[in-house]
Amino acid sequence: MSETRTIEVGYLARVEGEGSLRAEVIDGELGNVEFSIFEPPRFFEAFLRGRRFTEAPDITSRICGICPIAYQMSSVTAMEDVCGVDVGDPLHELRRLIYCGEYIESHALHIYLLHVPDFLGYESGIAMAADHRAVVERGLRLKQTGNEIIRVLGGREIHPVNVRVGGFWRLPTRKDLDGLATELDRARDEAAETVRWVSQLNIPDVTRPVEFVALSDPDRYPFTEGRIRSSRGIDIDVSEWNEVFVEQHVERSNALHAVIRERGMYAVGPTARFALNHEVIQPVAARAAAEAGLEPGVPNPFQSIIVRAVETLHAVEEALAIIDAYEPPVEASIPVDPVAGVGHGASEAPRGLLYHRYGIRADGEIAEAQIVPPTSQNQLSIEADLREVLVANLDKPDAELQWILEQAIRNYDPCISCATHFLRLEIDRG
Amino acid sequence: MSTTIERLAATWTRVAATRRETADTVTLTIESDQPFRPGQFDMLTALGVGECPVSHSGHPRIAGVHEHTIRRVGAVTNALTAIKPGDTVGIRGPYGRGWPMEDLVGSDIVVIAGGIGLAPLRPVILALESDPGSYGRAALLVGARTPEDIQFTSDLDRWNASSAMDVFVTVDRADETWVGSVGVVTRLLDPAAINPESIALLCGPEIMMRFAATDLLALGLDPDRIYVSLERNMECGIGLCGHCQLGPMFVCWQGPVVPWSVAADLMRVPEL
Amino acid sequence: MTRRAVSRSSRGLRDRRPTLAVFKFASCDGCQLSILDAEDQLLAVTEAIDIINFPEASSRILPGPYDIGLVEGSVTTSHDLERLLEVREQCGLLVTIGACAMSGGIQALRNARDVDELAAMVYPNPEYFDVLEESTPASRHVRVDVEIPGCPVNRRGLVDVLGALLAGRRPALPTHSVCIECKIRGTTCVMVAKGQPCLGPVTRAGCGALCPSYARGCYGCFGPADVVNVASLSAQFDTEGKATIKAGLQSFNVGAPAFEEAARHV
Amino acid sequence: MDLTYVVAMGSERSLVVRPPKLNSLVELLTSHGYSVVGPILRDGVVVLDFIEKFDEALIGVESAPRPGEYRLEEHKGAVFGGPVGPMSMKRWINPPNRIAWSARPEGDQVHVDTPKPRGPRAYLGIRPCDVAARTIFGEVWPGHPDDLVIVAECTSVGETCFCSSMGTGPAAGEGADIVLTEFGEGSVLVRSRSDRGAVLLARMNGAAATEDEIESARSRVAAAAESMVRSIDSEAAREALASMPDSAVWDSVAQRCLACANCTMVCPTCFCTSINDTADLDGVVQRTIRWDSCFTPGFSEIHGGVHRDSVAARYRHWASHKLSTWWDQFGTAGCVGCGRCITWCPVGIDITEEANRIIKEVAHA
Ligand SMILES: Cc1cc2nc3c(=O)[nH]c(=O)nc-3n(C[C@H](O)[C@H](O)[C@H](O)COP(=O)(O)OP(=O)(O)OC[C@H]3O[C@@H](n4cnc5c(N)ncnc54)[C@H](O)[C@@H]3O)c2cc1C
Ligand code: SF4
Ligand code: SF4
Ligand code: SF4
Repeated sequence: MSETRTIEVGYLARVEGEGSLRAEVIDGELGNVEFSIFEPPRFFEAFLRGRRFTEAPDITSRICGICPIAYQMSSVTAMEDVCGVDVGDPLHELRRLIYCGEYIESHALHIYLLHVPDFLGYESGIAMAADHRAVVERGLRLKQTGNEIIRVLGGREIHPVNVRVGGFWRLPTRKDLDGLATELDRARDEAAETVRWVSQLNIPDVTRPVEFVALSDPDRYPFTEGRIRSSRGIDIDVSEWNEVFVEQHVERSNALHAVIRERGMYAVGPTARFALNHEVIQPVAARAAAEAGLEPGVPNPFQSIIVRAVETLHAVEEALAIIDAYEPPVEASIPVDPVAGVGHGASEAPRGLLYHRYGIRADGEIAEAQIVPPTSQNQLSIEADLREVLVANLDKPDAELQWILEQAIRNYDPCISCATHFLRLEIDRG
Repeated sequence: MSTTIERLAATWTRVAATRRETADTVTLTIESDQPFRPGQFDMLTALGVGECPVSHSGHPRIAGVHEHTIRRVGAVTNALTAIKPGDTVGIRGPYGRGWPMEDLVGSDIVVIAGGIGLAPLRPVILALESDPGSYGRAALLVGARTPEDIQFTSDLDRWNASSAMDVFVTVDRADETWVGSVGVVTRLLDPAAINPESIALLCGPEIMMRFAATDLLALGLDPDRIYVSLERNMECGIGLCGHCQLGPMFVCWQGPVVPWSVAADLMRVPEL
Repeated sequence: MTRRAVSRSSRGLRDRRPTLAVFKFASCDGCQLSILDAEDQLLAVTEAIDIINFPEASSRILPGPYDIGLVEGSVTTSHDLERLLEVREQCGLLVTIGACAMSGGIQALRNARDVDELAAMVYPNPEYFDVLEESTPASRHVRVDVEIPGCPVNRRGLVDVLGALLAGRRPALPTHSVCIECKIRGTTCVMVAKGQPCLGPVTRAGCGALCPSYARGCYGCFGPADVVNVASLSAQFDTEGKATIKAGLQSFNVGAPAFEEAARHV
Repeated sequence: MDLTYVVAMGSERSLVVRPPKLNSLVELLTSHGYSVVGPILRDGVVVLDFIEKFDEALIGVESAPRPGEYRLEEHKGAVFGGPVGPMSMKRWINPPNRIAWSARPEGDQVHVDTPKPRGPRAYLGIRPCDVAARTIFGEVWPGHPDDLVIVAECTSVGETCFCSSMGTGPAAGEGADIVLTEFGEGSVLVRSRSDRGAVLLARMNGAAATEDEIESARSRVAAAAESMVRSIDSEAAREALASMPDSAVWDSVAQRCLACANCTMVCPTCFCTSINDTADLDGVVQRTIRWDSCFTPGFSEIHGGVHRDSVAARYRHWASHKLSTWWDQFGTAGCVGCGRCITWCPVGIDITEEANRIIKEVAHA
């Protein structure tokens, strides 16, 4: 008679919403591992049809309150791509600046409040503050600095209002930017300290080779720039996304998940980005990475926390450099007239590649929309990691196993609440 | 000279005692030497909750303390009625025009109160009680929702026993124990046998005051000798905030007590 | 500064640290993220309130009852509905946070459309879904004690409501227009001075007149003000301007009855 | 027409300066301890703010207010930005949102802090209607006794202006210390109106004004008065509005009125405020006083109900207050004819038009 142990997590706080995990162990051998997303669908792509092309940044930002900038940036680049418009360097630099804000804010949140507590054995960053108040306060300050950039450039940290197709509604003043620079100067040390601090965590030694996919640019660490490349040779223009990748829909999940045609799973996110772009990261961040012993391309998902810290430092440096070199654009935005056609936009959300594709009519109405968020691209890779972790830890008691599985999911920071915990872990010993 | 904004500063003072009047009404005794006239109000602050106007309900000539009787209807009154002896409240005032105390001397007086409306009239009655010789005959007509909602019951018993006053009480809804009158307060005018030369003082819901004033006019009272106390939203009490305007009037400093000759036109216009 | 020391009164704050839980329904997570975005006040909040069920932030999840329950998101599945009824049972005060929970959110755009058709536009296998025809606010199903508007809620406003609930104060949630905040802030009226369509006059205050301060018209993310006279407002604009006004009404608060009705008069 | 124009008197000095000199006036004021509030150009609108020097961007442009619309237009010779922009001195006398006091618990004590009183201010380039408004507003919010007002008379008017009929402009009336008048190609006639003004003027350089120059300035102001297209018969309005609470005009305005409160926010005499107590989670209590409006539902709310619920009643209250009941309360009209409420109403509701309809209704009754 065979013995079945089912590991079931009924309510993963959420993965870009609500998700769950189910794993079967039959006679000590790992069977199926399913990481499902059951957040109810919100039909954004359908709602976008019939709206003005200029509405895309405001509407799509509501897909995710955690990385609205990414949605706004991917959508405006896609729309400008359809209409054949280039906003020019000064506006582009401001877009990079607001994106730096999102990196700092999002990574600081993930590192300090969500992920480190796993490594140190706390239930939350807030609980950690009881023993490590200064550390948590440092994290909150860092996060606040990132949010401050978004507030100044975007109006508010969640669903900012200042981003539009063609640029911005209002330009920041020199005084606004000087204020940010003061904050960023302080944040520099905090970000550097963060890299040192996370590199001393007890990082599990798990490696699982996976194909990394990210935007990649010869000159700059990418936000919206460059081509889509992979660690196994993909090198395509953003417009070719659908030729190389495909989205699949399975019953257990309300999210479509993406695979490389005929090849399958891949991973996006900080580790992928760093693997493909480490040569163009800010020198300070590169040095910090080296000191932390971080090697680009090492497929240990648990190292992602260090990469996030390195990227935070990079974003602080980059933001300072942008402010330093800032030449105000002539106008806050350039006019964009609708042109019938199809356009593509991709940007590197803190959690990885975010691809948008729109078809618009000559009158500016959106005819079709396709949005591929990072989490759905990582879904198979997360499952594979979980398998790996399970196999290596099957002998562990349930509580410990649950802990390490949650930690493995948080490596992807798929969205904050999903990255937090498993609500229920059921072990069915058959 | 204090700047305008400084006039909003409250004085912080101790609550000496509290007394529960009904299930939702409490009288606070507050340490204060500030003199006031019956019918005037103070702005009371519950720290961190807010401020609201509350009439004086105590004796105008007892030095060192104020009384304020508060019915719990919302956030601020909730906090004020929960206050314990020894706690502090913020207080500023007194504000507004009170009852025409000088004119009352030598006159017959009819006092008509609905619900918490008895609170601002209590200082008048306490003054009459202390000095019965100075006034004519007084009739006190009180309306309450139910017997449980009758305020100042021990006062009413005492006043009822006094020869200077006739006290009539009615309720909207009686219970088994109630043997008195049931119905609106204007029903009490008949038994009270009002002298048309009386001065009338009214306080209660606007609709009650309108009916009572109409009946009093029918009994032959002079509209200049019928006084009502108005209630409007008030946030400053000193004519800065504008909330209490009623047509041309600032209720906070031109009221709350006004003669019916002034109030009638204003109360007739809907949504003024 | 003039300083005066007086003896302290009972401050209304309860003796016991009240407990709080956060519940998520269909939403973007932005409103609950506002709690974590209150960086400078976060530790003060967690000291004043015991947050014992907040999956987005902590894996410590204690069972109810809770003194305060924050509900984010709209009801879109029958499972949501069951859960919301349970949540109501467990919470002393139920506070909704944001446009989704208050009016159904952007996903209420589906209320006027056929869900199966929408699903087919997005997913290859729409039959896998089990969703309700409409996206509805919490108040459609249960009693709600306080509704905080906004897509997303204003971070300071949210903390203020928590403070007000603790102190027994009336939360400052104005229902008047955004225009008042616009003038208080001293920003230029984009409608009068630039001819831009702006929903500020019919939208409820609370954001601090954010959009006009960034030189754009309000798009209504805080939902309807107490008076919504869209017929008069939209008469000021040409066809394109009217379309912008209508799009605003049919966005993040499309399910709010006053906006639903108003959109018919543009 | 008597413009209540006061010609420079013997004891007063009059000078003619050109805009660069205005900078030395600002410096002079600063050196006398005033913080200076004056017009500047921001986001395409003339607004008031603290200034350290005169904003030269104003030279040659003017506000062009129309019902529900404001644009900036080129205007040769203009120095102070033309007819009023959205802000008046009210913003500076009683700022829109400020702390009355804060209270902080410490142990078993509560410490109360009140804001430090501000120092004297000089208001520069203020239009005559606004100077009149300051006097009216001063009945409620007196401002600082040492504040100094430097008025700039109007030599061109906006479409929404009707100060002339309200007796508040375009010539400077009472309440100013120094009077400036634009004339010619950006020349400015400077005259003192008070002892303090005279003292300052004595420290200013500039050519003494000639009779011709004074006359030229006077005639420009007179011409401005003539060119005004809107008016209200203030006496008739006072009577009419008081007698017509049931007029159908109120309901017809309510069809268009958004109840957005812009009119009351921009009005230089509307003084209504709300007082609110809040406490943060550390227990620090603040009492704030903030601009409010009779167009909001909370304004007339008492526990359990709103007195003025309909938009018609809210508009009636406002217009009647401005033109009628203000007289009962303060002995003047509450309106100075600056026209802001017409300009900044997003749908251009016009108090002159509505008042005149009511006046006509009374006349025909
Ligand atoms: C002249 C006068 C005399 C009165 N005398 C008495 C009396 O003797 N006894 C009595 O019981 N009642 C009296 N009232 C009525 C009493 O003032 C109201 O019942 C009280 O204002 C209700 O306030 P609340 O906060 O409890 O109720 P709510 O319904 O919560 O609020 C009502 C009003 O209080 C104000 N308010 C609420 N919260 C705040 C805050 N945080 N900061 C500032 N303001 C706030 C607002 O203006 C609000 O519109 C009198 C009223 C007037 C005008
Ligand atoms: S910009 Fe919009 S919100 Fe601001 S005053 Fe104008 S119409 Fe109102
Ligand atoms: S101005 Fe309008 S759309 Fe903009 S943030 Fe405020 S409520 Fe939302
Ligand atoms: S009512 Fe209108 S015209 Fe009159 S002073 Fe106020 S804003 Fe100016």
